[in-house]
Amino acid sequence: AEKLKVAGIHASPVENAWNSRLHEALLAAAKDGVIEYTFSEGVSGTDYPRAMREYAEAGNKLIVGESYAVETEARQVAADYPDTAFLMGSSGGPAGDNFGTFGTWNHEAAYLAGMLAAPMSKTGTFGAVGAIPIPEVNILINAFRAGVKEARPDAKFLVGFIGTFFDPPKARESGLAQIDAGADILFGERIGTADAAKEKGIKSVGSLLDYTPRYPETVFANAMWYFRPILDAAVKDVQAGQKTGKDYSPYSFMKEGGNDIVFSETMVIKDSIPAMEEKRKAIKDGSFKVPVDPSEPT
Amino acid sequence: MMEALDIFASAGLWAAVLRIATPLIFGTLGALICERSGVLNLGIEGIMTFGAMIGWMTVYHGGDLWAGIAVAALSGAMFGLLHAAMTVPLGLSQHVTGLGITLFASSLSYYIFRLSIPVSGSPPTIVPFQPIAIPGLSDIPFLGEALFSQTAPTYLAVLLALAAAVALARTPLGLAVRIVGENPHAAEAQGIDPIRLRIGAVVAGSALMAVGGAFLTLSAFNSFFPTMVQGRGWVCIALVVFASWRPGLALLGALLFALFDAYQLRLSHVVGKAIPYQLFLMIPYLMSILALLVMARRARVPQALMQPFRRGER
Amino acid sequence: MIRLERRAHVPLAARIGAPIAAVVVALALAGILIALAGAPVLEAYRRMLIGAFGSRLSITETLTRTVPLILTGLAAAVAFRARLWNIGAEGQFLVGALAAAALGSQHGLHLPAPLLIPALMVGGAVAGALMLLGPLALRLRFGVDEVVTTLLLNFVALLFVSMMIEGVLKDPLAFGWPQSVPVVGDALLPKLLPRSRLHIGLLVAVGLALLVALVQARTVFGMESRAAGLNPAAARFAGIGLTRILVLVACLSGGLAGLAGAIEVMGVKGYVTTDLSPGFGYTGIVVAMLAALDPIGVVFAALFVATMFVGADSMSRALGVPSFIADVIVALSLLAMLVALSLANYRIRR
Amino acid sequence: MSAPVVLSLEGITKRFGSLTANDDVTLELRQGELLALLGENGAGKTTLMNILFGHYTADSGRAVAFGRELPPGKPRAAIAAGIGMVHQHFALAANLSVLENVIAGTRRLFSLGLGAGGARKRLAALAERFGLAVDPDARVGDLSVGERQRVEILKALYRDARILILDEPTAVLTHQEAEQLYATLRGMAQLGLSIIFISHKLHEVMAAADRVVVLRGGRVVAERAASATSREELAELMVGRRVARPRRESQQPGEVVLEARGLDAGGRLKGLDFAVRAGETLGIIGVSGNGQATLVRLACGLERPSAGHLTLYGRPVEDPSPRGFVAAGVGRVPEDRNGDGVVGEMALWENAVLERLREPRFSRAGFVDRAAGRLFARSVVERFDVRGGGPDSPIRLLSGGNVQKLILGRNLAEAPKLLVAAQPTRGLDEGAVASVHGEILAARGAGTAVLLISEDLDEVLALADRVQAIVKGRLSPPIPVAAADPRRLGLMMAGIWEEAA
Ligand SMILES: Nc1ncnc2c1ncn2[C@@H]1O[C@H](COP(=O)(O)OP(=O)(O)OP(=O)(O)O)[C@@H](O)[C@H]1O
Ligand SMILES: Nc1ncnc2c1ncn2[C@@H]1O[C@H](COP(=O)(O)OP(=O)(O)OP(=O)(O)O)[C@@H](O)[C@H]1O
Ligand SMILES: [Mg+2]
Ligand SMILES: [Mg+2]
Repeated sequence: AEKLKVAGIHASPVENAWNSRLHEALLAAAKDGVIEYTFSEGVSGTDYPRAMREYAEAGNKLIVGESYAVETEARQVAADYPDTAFLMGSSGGPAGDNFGTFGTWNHEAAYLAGMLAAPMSKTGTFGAVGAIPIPEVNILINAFRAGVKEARPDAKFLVGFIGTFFDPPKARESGLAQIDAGADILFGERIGTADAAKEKGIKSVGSLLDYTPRYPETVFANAMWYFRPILDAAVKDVQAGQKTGKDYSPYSFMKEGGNDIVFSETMVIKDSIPAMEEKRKAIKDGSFKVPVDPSEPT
Repeated sequence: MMEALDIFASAGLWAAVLRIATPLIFGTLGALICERSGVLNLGIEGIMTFGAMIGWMTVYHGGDLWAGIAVAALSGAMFGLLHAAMTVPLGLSQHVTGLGITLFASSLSYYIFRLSIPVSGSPPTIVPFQPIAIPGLSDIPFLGEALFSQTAPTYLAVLLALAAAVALARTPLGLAVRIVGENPHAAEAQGIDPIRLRIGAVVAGSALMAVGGAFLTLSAFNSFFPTMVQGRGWVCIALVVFASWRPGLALLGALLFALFDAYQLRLSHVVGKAIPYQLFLMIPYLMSILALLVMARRARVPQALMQPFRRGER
Repeated sequence: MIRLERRAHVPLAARIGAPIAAVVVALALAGILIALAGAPVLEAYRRMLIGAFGSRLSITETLTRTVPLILTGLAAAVAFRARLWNIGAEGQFLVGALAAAALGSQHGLHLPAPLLIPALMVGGAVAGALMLLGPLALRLRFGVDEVVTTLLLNFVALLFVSMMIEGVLKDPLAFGWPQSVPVVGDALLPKLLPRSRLHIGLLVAVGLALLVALVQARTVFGMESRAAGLNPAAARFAGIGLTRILVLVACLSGGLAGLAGAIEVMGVKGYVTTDLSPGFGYTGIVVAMLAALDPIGVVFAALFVATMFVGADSMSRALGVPSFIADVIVALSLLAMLVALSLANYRIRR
Repeated sequence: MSAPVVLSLEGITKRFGSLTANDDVTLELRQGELLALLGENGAGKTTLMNILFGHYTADSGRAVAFGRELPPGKPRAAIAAGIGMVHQHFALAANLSVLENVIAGTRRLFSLGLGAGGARKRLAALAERFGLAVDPDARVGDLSVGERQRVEILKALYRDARILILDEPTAVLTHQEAEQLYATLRGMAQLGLSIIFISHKLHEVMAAADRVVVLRGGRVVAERAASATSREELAELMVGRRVARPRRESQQPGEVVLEARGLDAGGRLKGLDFAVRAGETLGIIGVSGNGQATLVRLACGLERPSAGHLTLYGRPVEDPSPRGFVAAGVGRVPEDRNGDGVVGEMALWENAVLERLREPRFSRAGFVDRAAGRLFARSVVERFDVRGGGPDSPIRLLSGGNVQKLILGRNLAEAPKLLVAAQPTRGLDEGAVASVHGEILAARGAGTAVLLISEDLDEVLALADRVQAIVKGRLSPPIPVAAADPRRLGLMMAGIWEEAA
């Protein structure tokens, strides 16, 4: 088949963890010869709709990105360009025939990471550093907590939001503040958190991507998120001429290969692995559903 | 309530204060030196960004950490020279030029960074400065952890602030800087060349600003990314005013500002969302305005601040 | 020995030539950076032109981008002309936007569309004006320099907006995303062209530029405010109420910046986020300086800056040059323009 | 005159654009000599001294001090060569202490320590030796004008100046302070210092100088021994034609125009009583700092009295604001012409109409009638012989005397009923003084009441019909000018008016 022209529009620099997952999946798909990929990064809210329009006019068939900050306008653009498919990370739902959305649902993996983390804490206090309390972030932190709670119902939780999506030094300071307040396991929804853990010699959990190579002594588990299944599904729909105005979030589920846990066996407590693996199997076969809780953790 | 006060008893808070304050100390000293000579340097935000980028880049490409600091200082000096060339001999509007320098230096940093570092999943890292435990002092309970387990640039910043205070008050160079900032005509009449002195002060001050930026990538964190200076430069401009143009008070102001920041991060665990965090973040700005209000009456402002000096013109 | 000497009168050729030379120099310097990125320089500039004017989309986008820049540029120009150093247009823009969003939301004013839109514009302008009156009061009462206070208030304003849109003005339907309640449909500015973002704010902005030009050149207020800016003591001696003039200038300047925010909300975005402005307030200062503080010049300078942004942004997408090049070009233009305009005042003597 | 030549300027030429400020100036100064440099405003005196001191660079010519050529454009080298300069506008940093002002720049920049201890001793010794006492730790901004003048001189002496240049040192000093200064200078000359001073006050020049050099249009036009010339000759040399200050004709005053009864201004003025009649000039003399500025502010509508009242034509002023005063027929000449009188960057015509801008003839419905403004400006320029630019040139290009003529002209063109003139000739040259005096007398002759506030006793004696002195916010009773002489006026200014009467 002919390669599909796909454009990526990233609101942050592509180093940002979330964007890097999209970017890597798109690069990989391009390498596989499935798509032809161009992208812009660091696109501000003011410029975002223009970038969408430009790419649409340049003949791209699928435009991948994030409409969180421009929900209304992005849907307007999609309505103006019915021949182009849009696949957007969004807090809202799909719109029309060509505006598809997806959520970042690696909460299942976060739950499993919580199970591994639970027995590792000496103080029984767990910290989490997030960007801002939106559902995408809340669901993750809540799932991690639920995982911890399953093994350790009396656990105490701290949460810090840094008020922005990309400020690693700030995430680090927030992590340090939680360590000062007694936390000895940190869930790093944001990059920078593990730096605090590393500095204070405690352990932490990564989210979205694998932080263990970067912090080998510190990050013992990662709640991985994979964009490729969503991308592949959307590409298939576009090529088949199917309606793409739908919610692609389910492709984030573990059973679709959209998220999973990776962890270091030598760093976690051996006894906690079997129970976690059991749960993992249950999630995959559908017999256990990790609760989805978008409320703001306190 | 008690918990909110307990935070002050944690050594971690005070360690964080010094750490958060360090880039502000460098930046504020830099801005202060410029302003004492009569030149407002609003290029600071961009110069800090460039210092953060180039310092990190130097180390990433195999340079020593101190080489990173040195290269950052050099780059800051270059932007300082640009600012000085435009505002001192040409006498261009200082705040507009400064904003232009900020726009130029920061966009150039991002551009160069993007050109030279291949796009990757997470920002590439370097091994940053490690905390140095000062033998003896760092073993003191509480104080040791709070004050004496910092990285080398933090100690340097504090020493520089003290040195700058002494130099301004008690050396011929310091007096020359002050008299040029107060009245360049008086300086010229004493055989001091106001133009060269101002250029020198702006170059030196800008070098310090860039070192403040480099601290962010070489010590506070281990990678560079756009927008990482996050308005710290503007805070420094405010701190200079808060300090009524005195290095000792600048040090204090930077620490106070950092205390607010560090405390706010910790307090949110105690009070939750009862008090919006933004209010805490506003306090330093509002305090600076208040300080300005008090200072304006005492006429401590260098009297020739923002007044161009043109030789042979009147 | 070669020396620069100030001219008593700047010849017309120098006044026209200087800005052109500045742009050429800036583009040449930026060309080096583009070449470093491995892109063909001339092709890049061709792409920039196409990106800014090559299609219906690009033209409307460039013009859309021009609107807030005209208004913030005017805000800076009128203030600077009266020597009121308002560096706070960014903050005034934000509070203006917030005011428009608050008043224009479902819970705000209930007015028919033809009244609602002007009411929201006034609301935004008033908010922006109030924001500048504070620093002015400090200057008049305590002699506090407004450069620093207006600069600092930008951050206070940003934090305030952040607090509001995470607090009372938060959109409950935005899934926790920190954004304000949206304005109602009636409050949205009519589009100038369908299937584009270009709205009637453009006409408002250009109209205001003409109005400001008229006021400054021909009215008693214009002449008095210039006198007040150039020599406050002499203005006072001549019976010009300095306080009155500065208050009016501040209302005008802050009002224009606030109006820019309101129009951006009503014309483009529909609600407020903390990243509503990619530095429109600061860029307004650039625009004003490029225009040498002339209100008509502001329109062209704003168009120039918007062209650079939109064109370079598009060029960077087309040629894989990092998109930050747009900011670099604008910054270089500003610096080159400042130098060129100043050198035009001098001549070389041996 | 066998003393050796210590300084010579040879063929100095300096151009500013098309203007030649110094044209082939050659000058010599001998050891122990007091040389006065004279010339009308804009003759190039300050420019010449600035070249000598290195502030400006000459286009051609050279300066030789003690046998060595001075490198151009280097104040530092001039200081090193033993030249000290007291600037026309003080070059002092107000926020620094006296000591700091004196020692700045005296040590190598990159050395440690200020050596303040030694400097303090040295300064005390100098102050003692030359009778120039000041507190070394005082903030300069807190000093009086006279004390600042002393600091300026001490700065030069501290650097071992053997040639001292003083540019209009007495322009802002009182009579007594000026006398004291010249006494000091003579003492210095006896100790071997060589001195050049600039002044517009011819009686000072005659009394103090050994030799006089006159500049006109940037050229040296004459050189005289002070003992062999006269005021009249000097004035003529400066201006290039005979100038005589116009004389006051006696005339019968009319109705009372301005009257003050028990005027108070927040403690700065206490119970002032005075009256000025049509066709009469009332001179108010006093040492600066005694309340003249406040009195001028009240009479110009810039401030309102805190008690007592001010009446015009027997009625309280309807709208006691600057505009109200202008509308009521008051012409106002401020003390600081460049600070208060004009806006330097604005055009001449704009400055001419600024205070009347809101009158219907210059604006309608808020719009300025620019043609009417230019017309008015042109008429003022013609009638009052304002030189240096047309209606559209920025007023900063005009010389001080011409600015003053414009200010007077824009008021007198309207035939004011009252003219308030504060220090109307301060810093002006002999020719300009004569023409300003002429205008004021002509206005009086046409029936204008004139309130003249001046520190220049000669001026008051020449213009006023009656004189009152202001001391610590109180006003002496008036005396007719016929009964006044410098001694009596001096006593009045010292506050001893009962005895003087
Ligand atoms: N920096 C300058 N730029 C342009 N013109 C100048 C400058 N300095 C002096 N001039 C002009 O040169 C001429 C001589 O000025 P200068 O100050 O030397 O006169 P002066 O004799 O000292 O007069 P005064 O008695 O008013 O002090 C004047 O016409 C003045 O306007
Ligand atoms: N607003 C004020 N409040 C209190 N005291 C004042 C005020 N203005 C002036 N003074 C003081 O009152 C006295 C008279 O002031 P004024 O300015 O009228 O005197 P002056 O003779 O004109 O002085 P100068 O010529 O130095 O300006 C001075 O001692 C001055 O310091
Ligand atoms: Mg002079
Ligand atoms: Mg006075």
